[in-house]
Amino acid sequence: MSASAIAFYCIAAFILIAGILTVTTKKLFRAAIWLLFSLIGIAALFFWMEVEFAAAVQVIVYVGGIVVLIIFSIFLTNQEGVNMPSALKKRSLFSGLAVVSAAAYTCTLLCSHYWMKGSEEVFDPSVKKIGYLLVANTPESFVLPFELVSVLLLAAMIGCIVIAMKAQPESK
Amino acid sequence: MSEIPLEHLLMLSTALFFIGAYGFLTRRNMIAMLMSLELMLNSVNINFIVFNKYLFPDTIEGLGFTIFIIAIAAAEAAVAIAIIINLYRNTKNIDAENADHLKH
Amino acid sequence: MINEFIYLMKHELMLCVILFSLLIMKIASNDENSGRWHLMINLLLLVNLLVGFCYNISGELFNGMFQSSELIQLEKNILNLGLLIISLQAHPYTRTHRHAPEFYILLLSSVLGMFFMLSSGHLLLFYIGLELSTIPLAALANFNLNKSASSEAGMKMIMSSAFSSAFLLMGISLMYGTTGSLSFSEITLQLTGAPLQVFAFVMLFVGFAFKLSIVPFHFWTADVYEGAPVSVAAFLSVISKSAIAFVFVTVLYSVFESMVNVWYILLFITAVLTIGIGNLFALRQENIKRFLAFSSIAQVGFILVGISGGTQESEASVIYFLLIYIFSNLGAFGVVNIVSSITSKESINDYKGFYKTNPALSWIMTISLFSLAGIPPTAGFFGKLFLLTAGASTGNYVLIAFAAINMVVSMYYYLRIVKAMFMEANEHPIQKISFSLFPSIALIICIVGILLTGFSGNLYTYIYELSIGI
Amino acid sequence: MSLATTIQLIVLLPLGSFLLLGIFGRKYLSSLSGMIGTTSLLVSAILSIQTAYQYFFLNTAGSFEKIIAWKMTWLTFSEGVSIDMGILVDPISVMMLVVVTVVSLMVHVYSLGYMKGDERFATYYSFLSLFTFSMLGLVIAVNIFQIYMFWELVGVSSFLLIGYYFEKPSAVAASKKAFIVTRFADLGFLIGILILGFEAKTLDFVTLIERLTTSNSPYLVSATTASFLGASALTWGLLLVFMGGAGKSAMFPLHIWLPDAMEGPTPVSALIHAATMVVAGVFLVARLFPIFSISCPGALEVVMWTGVISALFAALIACTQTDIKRVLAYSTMSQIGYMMFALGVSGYGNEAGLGFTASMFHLFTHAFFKALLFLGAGAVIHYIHSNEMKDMGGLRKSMPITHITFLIACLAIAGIPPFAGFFSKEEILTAAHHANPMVYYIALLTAGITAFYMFRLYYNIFWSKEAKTAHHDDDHHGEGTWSMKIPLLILSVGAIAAGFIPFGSFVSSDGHPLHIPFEISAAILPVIIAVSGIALATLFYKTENDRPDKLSASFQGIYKTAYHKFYIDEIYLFITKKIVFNLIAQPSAWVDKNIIDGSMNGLASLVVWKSNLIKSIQSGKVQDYALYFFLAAFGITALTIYLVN
Repeated sequence: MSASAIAFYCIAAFILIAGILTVTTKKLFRAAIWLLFSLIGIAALFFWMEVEFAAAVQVIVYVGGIVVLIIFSIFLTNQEGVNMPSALKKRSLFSGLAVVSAAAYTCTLLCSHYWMKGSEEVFDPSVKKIGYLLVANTPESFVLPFELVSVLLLAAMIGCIVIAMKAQPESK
Repeated sequence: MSEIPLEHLLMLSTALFFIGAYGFLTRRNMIAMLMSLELMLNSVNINFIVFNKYLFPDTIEGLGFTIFIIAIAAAEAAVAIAIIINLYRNTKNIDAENADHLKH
Repeated sequence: MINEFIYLMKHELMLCVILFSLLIMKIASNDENSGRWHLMINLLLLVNLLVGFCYNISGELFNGMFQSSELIQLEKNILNLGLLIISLQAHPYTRTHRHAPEFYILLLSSVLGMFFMLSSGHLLLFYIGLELSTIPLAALANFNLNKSASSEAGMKMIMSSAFSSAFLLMGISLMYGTTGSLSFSEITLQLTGAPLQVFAFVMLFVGFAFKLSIVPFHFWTADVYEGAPVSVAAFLSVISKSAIAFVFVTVLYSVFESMVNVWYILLFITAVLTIGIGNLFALRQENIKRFLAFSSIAQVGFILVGISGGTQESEASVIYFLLIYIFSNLGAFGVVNIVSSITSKESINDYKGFYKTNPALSWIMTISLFSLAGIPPTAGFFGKLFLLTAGASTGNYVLIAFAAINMVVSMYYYLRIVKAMFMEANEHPIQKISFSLFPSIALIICIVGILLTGFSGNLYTYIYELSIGI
Repeated sequence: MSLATTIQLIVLLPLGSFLLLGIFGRKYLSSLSGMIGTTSLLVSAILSIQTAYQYFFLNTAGSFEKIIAWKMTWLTFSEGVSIDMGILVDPISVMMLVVVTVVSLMVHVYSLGYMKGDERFATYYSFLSLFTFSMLGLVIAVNIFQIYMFWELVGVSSFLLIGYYFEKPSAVAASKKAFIVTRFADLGFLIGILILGFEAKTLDFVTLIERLTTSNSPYLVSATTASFLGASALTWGLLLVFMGGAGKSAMFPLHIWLPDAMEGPTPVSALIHAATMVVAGVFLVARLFPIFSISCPGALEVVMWTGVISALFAALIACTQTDIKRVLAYSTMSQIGYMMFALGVSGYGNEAGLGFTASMFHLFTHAFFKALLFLGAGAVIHYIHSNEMKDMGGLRKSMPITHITFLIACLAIAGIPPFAGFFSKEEILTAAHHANPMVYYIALLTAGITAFYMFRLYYNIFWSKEAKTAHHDDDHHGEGTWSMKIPLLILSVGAIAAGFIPFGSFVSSDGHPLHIPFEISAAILPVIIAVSGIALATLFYKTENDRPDKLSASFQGIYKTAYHKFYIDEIYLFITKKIVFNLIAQPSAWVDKNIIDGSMNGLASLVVWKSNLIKSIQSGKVQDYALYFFLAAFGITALTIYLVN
């Protein structure tokens, strides 16, 4: 087994263990930290796959943005110190069974599928190519989704502001 | 890296997806549910990049999709957190078990 | 070239223009709740509706990512019409709300998302459109900021929809993995029917089913409708559903045409469940919004029956039905909206003796409910009739008979409301309500629509001709 | 005026009056509304009679053709299949035009007095006009879908009329029940229409009948070969259409709405439940009769048995009722049963078509005497302020006109010559005798029971207890205003004279005049049975109820030697009172009330119970929802993949 393979299995184990801890830890704040680790693990996986741009976005948006947002919200709702109520026994049991069997089923399907190889070219995720993909004036570019997603972010921002803004004392 | 079979990578992402799903189904704190959701979305990201790199390397469509998913996940999480905070203001509670006044 | 671009994207461009002018107005002015403001926004929406009818051409842009045809433009016009009606109906609600411009910005961006979804020729655009049409709505469901029911509704909606989008994304990623493409035209060519591909397709189907509130993916629906402001519930139940149903038909019929054996099974199972469960729950509701939620779930079941036909008649009948459904359901929601925003009464029992105090509103409600129940000669009857005939073209009479029997069951609960309004006494009936011009216009549009769409036979023929591409 | 214009006027006048009264009535025309409604109906009735005169008497062709006087296409389904609106003129539609307008006119006139002072007078008249309009639209339909549309409109307007006294919970329940039961039946009708339309590729009556009766036509062949659950598509289509007809015409077991529907105002009962709406089912079968008779005798047999069973069943129940309107309701059901099985025993063309003519004839005569009975009952109820027999008795002195006209109607329905009912019933019995002896004997028995319960009703109202006075002695209107008496008199003329019309020369199954010889010999048995029914009723009910006891006492005193004659009488009483009444009639009534009627209520409560049972699924917890979502998503995936491979 090459070093690269060993690195992969380590990263995979790290992602999964951090993920499991995210969904089982008692303390909410710790769960957020485990989530952070898991996401960093995924960034590492992207790095291992030599898709540096995705790894960078992963770190910037997830680690720097979403996890921070989540941690803020933990503070805002005063949940940082408390132990979370443990999950209902019955629901954990059913969910566990359902999740395990569904995962097994999905894996069987994935493994039995014959993967058709589309092309033998070398994968080239350079930043320049990504830039062309997103905003260039070429027929294949994703410029329209790019514009649309900006509207989506704008709408989400307005929604957040309206909802989360502290209500002013009623003037009327 | 080429000696790692495609299936192993896919199983990693599948496992992560279902770990996230399990968390979503069992965590009672809404913020914790949201974290589980992030895991699920990330597993899909892995899928896209893996398919793109292993099977269809001539374009970078899968990678592009991943970037959009990340952006949308951020927007979704932001709105969800805003709503949770608003709910917290109204009820002083973010336990999903207790938010069951609308039913039957 | 530029002309073609404008003609093809005129619906989206128009919405963007309104959206950004609202944004600028919001930033520039403090006086957002004057009467002039509401007049202006409704006029803008009217212009938006009218512009939609000009220069309809077929074509595609961005290398097939954005596609449009006269049929799709008709669907967008239908949605625009619904949007205008909802905006008029929302007047009593937005007039008193602090964040009225934001309300419209969110509403319009949701419609924008639907338009892109309708025109998408690529899974990415489709996915973004879907999210754009959902995320603002979750925020809107939470728009009664100080009511815990409203926050609960918003929470349930965003949580469930994020969960379902995770499944949808899983489906999209596997679809990409098995076909190697994200664009619809390529996917169609690469479908092999391998089990994993079926798996991916079912996950996509589930994403649709969630948004359309098809049983058993419908659980969020009633809770969200009950907690959300009435206008938002109306929007969710009518516009959002119609848009998804339009896309659903297009995607099933054009992209996944070769998987007809798969989606026929799925439609069959879910149609039976949807009609049956929707009706069972509608029977026992006491809150009128919940009641409308379950009744609209049952209506979706009928749409599924129509879709299962799989012919051009089915597509035309679904569009025709949804047009009628917009009028009928918005008629009912309009009355509920007026009553709720003025008296904040939402229980069916409150409607007892409604006829004594508000005869006009009771008649509007009755006609709308009759149309929803499919009682001739209201338009709803023709809508259902065409749906069932379209569904019958596959020769599946069991499904048709089941649907038809459930039409009678639904009669029972629709009549229950009519009975409460006209025939039951109440010591404290809802007082006489006087409402402004905007909601009255909306109600008149609905009633005229209900009465006329059924009687103009050319409309269906027109839609049918568009759908076969004449 | 051309035929089309005349008929358009006939139909549109009530519509105009409905719109006028519906929109302006309550505010501006309250006092005038009765006159407006009545006048428009008067014009309609005169025009209908004129049309009938033109069609039947100025006809030189020797047979009566189907004329499509006017037609417009309304909705197009697919190539060739369209929904048209138009006017079809043929013997039965002309006859129905006359019946509907005349009876409706009588009811309009009568209501001027009966409903006087009601606070929603204008609404009442607007509903009556709407009903008349929809009924007229139904009978002239050119297209089976046009019938369906007006059929539903009839349903809606009868819903409004039955629930007219909406302050009464029972009226509300009754109107809802009528609406839902008939809607259930109509569902069958609709599916039947779709099947027939699909098979024949047309919805137009003339073409439809032609395509489905011409032997070896491709349509007929495909319709009779395609089979589902052991019957051909054609049979299913016709049976489902008949189901709709049976629902409207209150045939067993879809009759449960009819007795309850008596909650409406009495003139409404006379209009809807005697002469017009309930015969729509008979009309429908008659309209499609060639298809039934030529292509699908199996379906016609179902029609026959349904009719026979309904006739007997309803007659038995009528014996046990104490509410006078309910007696009349069951009697209506029984008489419509007669019409149905008359169609059922009939063949197509010439002599074989006797049953068809008889059925239409009975429909015609029945309209007069049943409307008369209802209006008479209305007068009694108006006077006594009660529906119950026990509150009545001895009214013959205080209500002479009502008494005489009611007696005429009773004689007519009992089938005593020379009243109208005798002739039509005699024709039906003759037709049944030729076709099926079993049906004939049941029909005879029913005729006897009919005579019995009608005279039970008659004696209980007008004789029995002596000189019961009205509840209010300061009786200012006596037995009612003239507007109430005149319709009674006119209708009683009809009940006497309508039987002398040589009906076969006008209405027959194939349009060719049919000469029906009158045979004295065949008429003797029915008359004897009817008379004995009357005699029995006289025995029991003419005076107070101890008649049987008194009878036996006097027998003992006078005819000591003729002991066995008394013995026969005892047996006779035993059989009639104990066995027939207690063992057959009462249980049928019980079955009707508890099982047939109860099953519908049971179904409703079952559904409510079920929905309570599943409410726990909707627990309000978002994670439960997500779990269901998860399970459903993977369950459905696994199932689909399993099914596809």
